Amino acid sequence: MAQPVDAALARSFGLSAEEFATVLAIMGRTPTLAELGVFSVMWSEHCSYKSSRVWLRTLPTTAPWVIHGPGENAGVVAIGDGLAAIFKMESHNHPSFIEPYQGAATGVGGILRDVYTMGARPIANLNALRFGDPGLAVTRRVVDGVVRGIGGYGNCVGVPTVGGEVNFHPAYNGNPLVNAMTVGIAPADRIFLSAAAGIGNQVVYVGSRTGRDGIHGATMASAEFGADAEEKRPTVQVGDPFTEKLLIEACLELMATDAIVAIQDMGAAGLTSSAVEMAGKGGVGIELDMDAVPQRETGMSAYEMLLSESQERMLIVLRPGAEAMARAIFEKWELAFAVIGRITDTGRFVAVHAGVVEVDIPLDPLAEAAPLYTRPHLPPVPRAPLGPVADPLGIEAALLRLVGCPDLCSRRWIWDQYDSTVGGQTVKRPGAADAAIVRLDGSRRALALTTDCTPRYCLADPQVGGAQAVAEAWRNITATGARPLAVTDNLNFGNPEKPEIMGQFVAAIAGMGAACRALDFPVVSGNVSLYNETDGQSILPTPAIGGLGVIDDAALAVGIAPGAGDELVLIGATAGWLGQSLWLREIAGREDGPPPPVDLAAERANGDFVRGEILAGRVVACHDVSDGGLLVALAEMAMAGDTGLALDAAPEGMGAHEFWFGEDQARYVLAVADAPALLDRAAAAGIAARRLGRCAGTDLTLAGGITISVRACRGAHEAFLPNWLQ
Amino acid sequence: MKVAVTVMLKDGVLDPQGRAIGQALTTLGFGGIGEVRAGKLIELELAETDPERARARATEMARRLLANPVIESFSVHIPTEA
Amino acid sequence: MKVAVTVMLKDGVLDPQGRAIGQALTTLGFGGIGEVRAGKLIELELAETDPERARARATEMARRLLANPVIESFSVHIPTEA
Amino acid sequence: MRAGIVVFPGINRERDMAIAIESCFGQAPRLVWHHETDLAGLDLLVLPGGFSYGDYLRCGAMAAHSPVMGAVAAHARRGGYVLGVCNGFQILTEAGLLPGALLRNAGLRFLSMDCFLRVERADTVFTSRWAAGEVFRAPMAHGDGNYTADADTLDRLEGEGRVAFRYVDADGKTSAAANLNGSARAIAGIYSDNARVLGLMPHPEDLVDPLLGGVDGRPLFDSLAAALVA
Ligand SMILES: Nc1ncnc2c1ncn2[C@@H]1O[C@H](COP(=O)(O)OP(=O)(O)O)[C@@H](O)[C@H]1O
Ligand SMILES: [Mg+2]
Repeated sequence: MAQPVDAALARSFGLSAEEFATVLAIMGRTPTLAELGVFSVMWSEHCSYKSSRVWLRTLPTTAPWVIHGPGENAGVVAIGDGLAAIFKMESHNHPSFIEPYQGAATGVGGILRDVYTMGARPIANLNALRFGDPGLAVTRRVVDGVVRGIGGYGNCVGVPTVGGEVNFHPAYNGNPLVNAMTVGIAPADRIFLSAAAGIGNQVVYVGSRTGRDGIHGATMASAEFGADAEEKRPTVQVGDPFTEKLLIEACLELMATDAIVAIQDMGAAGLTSSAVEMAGKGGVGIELDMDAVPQRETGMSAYEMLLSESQERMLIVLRPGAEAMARAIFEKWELAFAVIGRITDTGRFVAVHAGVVEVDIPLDPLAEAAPLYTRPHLPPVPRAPLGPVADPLGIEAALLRLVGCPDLCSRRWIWDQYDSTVGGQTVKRPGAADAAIVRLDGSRRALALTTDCTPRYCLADPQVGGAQAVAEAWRNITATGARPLAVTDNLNFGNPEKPEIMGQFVAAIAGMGAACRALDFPVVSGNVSLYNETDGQSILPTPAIGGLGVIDDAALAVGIAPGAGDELVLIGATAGWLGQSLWLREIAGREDGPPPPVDLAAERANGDFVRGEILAGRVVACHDVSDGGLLVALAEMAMAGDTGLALDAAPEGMGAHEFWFGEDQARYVLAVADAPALLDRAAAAGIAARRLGRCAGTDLTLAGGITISVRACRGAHEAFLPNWLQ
Repeated sequence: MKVAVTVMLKDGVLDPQGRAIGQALTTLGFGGIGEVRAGKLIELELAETDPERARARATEMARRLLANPVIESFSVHIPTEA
Repeated sequence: MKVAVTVMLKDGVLDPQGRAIGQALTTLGFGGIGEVRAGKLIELELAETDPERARARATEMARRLLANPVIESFSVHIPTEA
Repeated sequence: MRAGIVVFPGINRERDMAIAIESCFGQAPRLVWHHETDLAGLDLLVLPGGFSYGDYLRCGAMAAHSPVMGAVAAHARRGGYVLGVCNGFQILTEAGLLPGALLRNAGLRFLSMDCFLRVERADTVFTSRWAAGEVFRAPMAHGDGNYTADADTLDRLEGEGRVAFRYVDADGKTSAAANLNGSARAIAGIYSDNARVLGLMPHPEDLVDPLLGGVDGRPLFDSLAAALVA
């Protein structure tokens, strides 16, 4: 027996009393169940960005090279040769905890669709992952499933997974983060948008059939579905990368014709959000015939079809007369193709099922009255200065422990499960350089891609942490020789209704915005994931940044591996900052103090200088200094180059542990043939620089007789993940 | 004794593999094929000799490891031949 | 009617998946586990209503597609429930 | 001389293969859709890597029944050249054009990394630009590359000189550690009895450009180009 549509049901759908009152005012009557479903998903945090929108607007989003900033399915930037890079990052956090394999797999599928729906062939995937305490069995299960899921989907669709990042922290125990990023390429003058147009034009559904996957759980609690509720329960979304691959090829084939007026993937909130967004953006109405929707299961209601999140589906508005040609393409690829509606001039979203009008909603009020909140926010409390910290362990033991700890150990076990070469354009694979380098087919030009965030900095000081995440992405691109162009972001936070959490969000955005402005690195797309909490315990604030840059000649890109005889030079100033460093956490056992300050002017100056050196062909290898500090960066270079390093003494005036393990920002280690010449040029440019030593032998040798074998480092570095997971 | 655990995707969960097999069979010229579902069969040789206890242990194994309760259901049986 | 095709690796073909499951079960504390073999179960809904003819068709499908005779053996049965 | 790359639904290394072929042959290959059956004019048929039919059921099983495969078999029967890489190798075994089968990797994980291969003979149309015993590097990217066949078949392959490549270490020696996917006798690739059909798991086509890490894979394509031009 159907439950009445009232404020109580609305509440179980996630709508507040005021929001439901607005629904009643818009409709002028009691909405149907399906209508309530439409309002609830369109006004959900996920679709409406009601808590974050006012703050997102403060981010810089423009630059001469930006073609489409936020507001489309993905961001679009010009990269030269008449080409555009299209990219975005998106989260699949909650599903990945419930079912790690499928959650991660469908996360990859979802972000791919956001990119190829704009006309791009996807050429690279990346990811940003945060897991809980490695001491817990559940963490191992989640890591194993997520890694298999990302590989299972990405490998099958044939898009190389070229980079990513991983952190571990107990704050993610009940709430891992799986953020997936896709980058695609399209001709800059053939970008496909989602705004519907052309009264009477056909609305076409393509891809997989619709099942009862992932329909909003709360709604299922209603008695609507009677005794067979168990059978009709919402189910976990299962990804079908084979169908996705066919859908990519079919869509790109259709996009090469002039058949498409508008196209939009069915992502969160499925058919509802794609239909509403396409019509809303085009300022038209849309009418759907739910009987025509290709269905996988029998007896589905309009409500279920409208809210289903079945994967691998797209909605297309076709130009008149294009149906037969479009149908032939999708049938060739053995995909469902159905005309399910048309564009109208009513400004309304209408859905008819079995002769009954199940939905009839005016679109303008649905969009304009969407809730928008400036939630109370408490400014974060600054951390007290750290003060002096004695070295309890010594340099050698600390280095071996650091390079083997979960946050710094080799990620080889992970990337060895990702196909990183398919496509035949991967110039720098995972581990080879600070950013992945993927060449453009038939061109010398290549993209540099990275994902970055240091959540422990963000917790200690969200504003500095937000700026640092952007700066590190920019630095990683710069360290290859590429020119950073733009970022996508994935803002993962806790419950925005808590003023402290909202305060973290506001501060992180302020930091990000400042860094993006200072570095000419605008935000062109992104995603917000809130309510990442379990039992009232929030995750660390995690504004993950996906960075994209371009290098005009891929042959000039450098990696992190130096060769025998190279000299090593540090660019950037070192104060020996131990606050929030990994050394402090792993060796001194403290998560304390403020994070290292981010000096955006120094970032810019140092980075521009380093890039100039690389593009002049004077740099053999380059690595930025981040987690773990200078000695960890050097050890990583030694391991990559399979060479020892003879290092000069640490400077007077600071502890050796401060010099070697401090995490001061804006620094790079360069391997060059001629260090004195580089130091001269740096001095002339007013850039802090310091000779570090040279590549020699098979060990790291430090002044004072400390010798650390590179082999031992590698042993420690490579051990953790395989030992833990095999 | 031998125990077999059958693990299938729950009803309503998309089974891309089953779907692809069904299509391939149809392409091969087999007609009249409705839904196809693909699952796993795990055969265990247990030291246990009492059928009821063997069944109970296999059920416990399925619950803890062999099946993923979020998307799969399972059943346990003792193969008649053996 | 419903027909089930069971596909197992032939005896003598190494089954790393079965072995890994056995090890994982032992690690979980289940004792007395001998050989474990992992196979596939494919359930087909056929328009055919005669059990013998359904069985014959499924056998043909297994021979042509569902099993690879180089490494696998198969058996066909009609589930009793259903 | 003309090469064709067969495109099955779900294949994803056809572009990599086309780039390698074009750069070594100086002529772009023809892309052959899996429904096509007229392969006239093609000297070399390539079955590329990927996940035909999603690797559902068994890798290569469904593609092996594609309409094009009858024509591929006829081409092979006529003594035509066929190269199957990764999923293409799996399809060739499923279609019975090469003996044996490819099981899940012994470690049960997808493996994406460079491996070293030893060229077992250098007198075939695929390997003339190598020396016998030479070692080269190639990326691999597969979940099911564990070659298996019964002992008689393996003995016969060895006896007839039909093992094309083996997994070895950088020094050319076989070892359990170098045999990453657990293949029988470290076999990475095999020939048909006339040595005109070759299947292998790793991807020489992804290593034909110094910028992408080396040219270790080029000799395969240069060998073919030389033979087919002649
Ligand atoms: N943190 C953010 N920063 C900038 N833009 C954002 C952010 N989050 C979302 N956006 C933009 O808002 C739009 C809607 O995002 P989303 O709902 O995630 O896209 P989709 O509907 O494709 O899933 C997109 O254009 C996206 O790029
Ligand atoms: Mg979208």
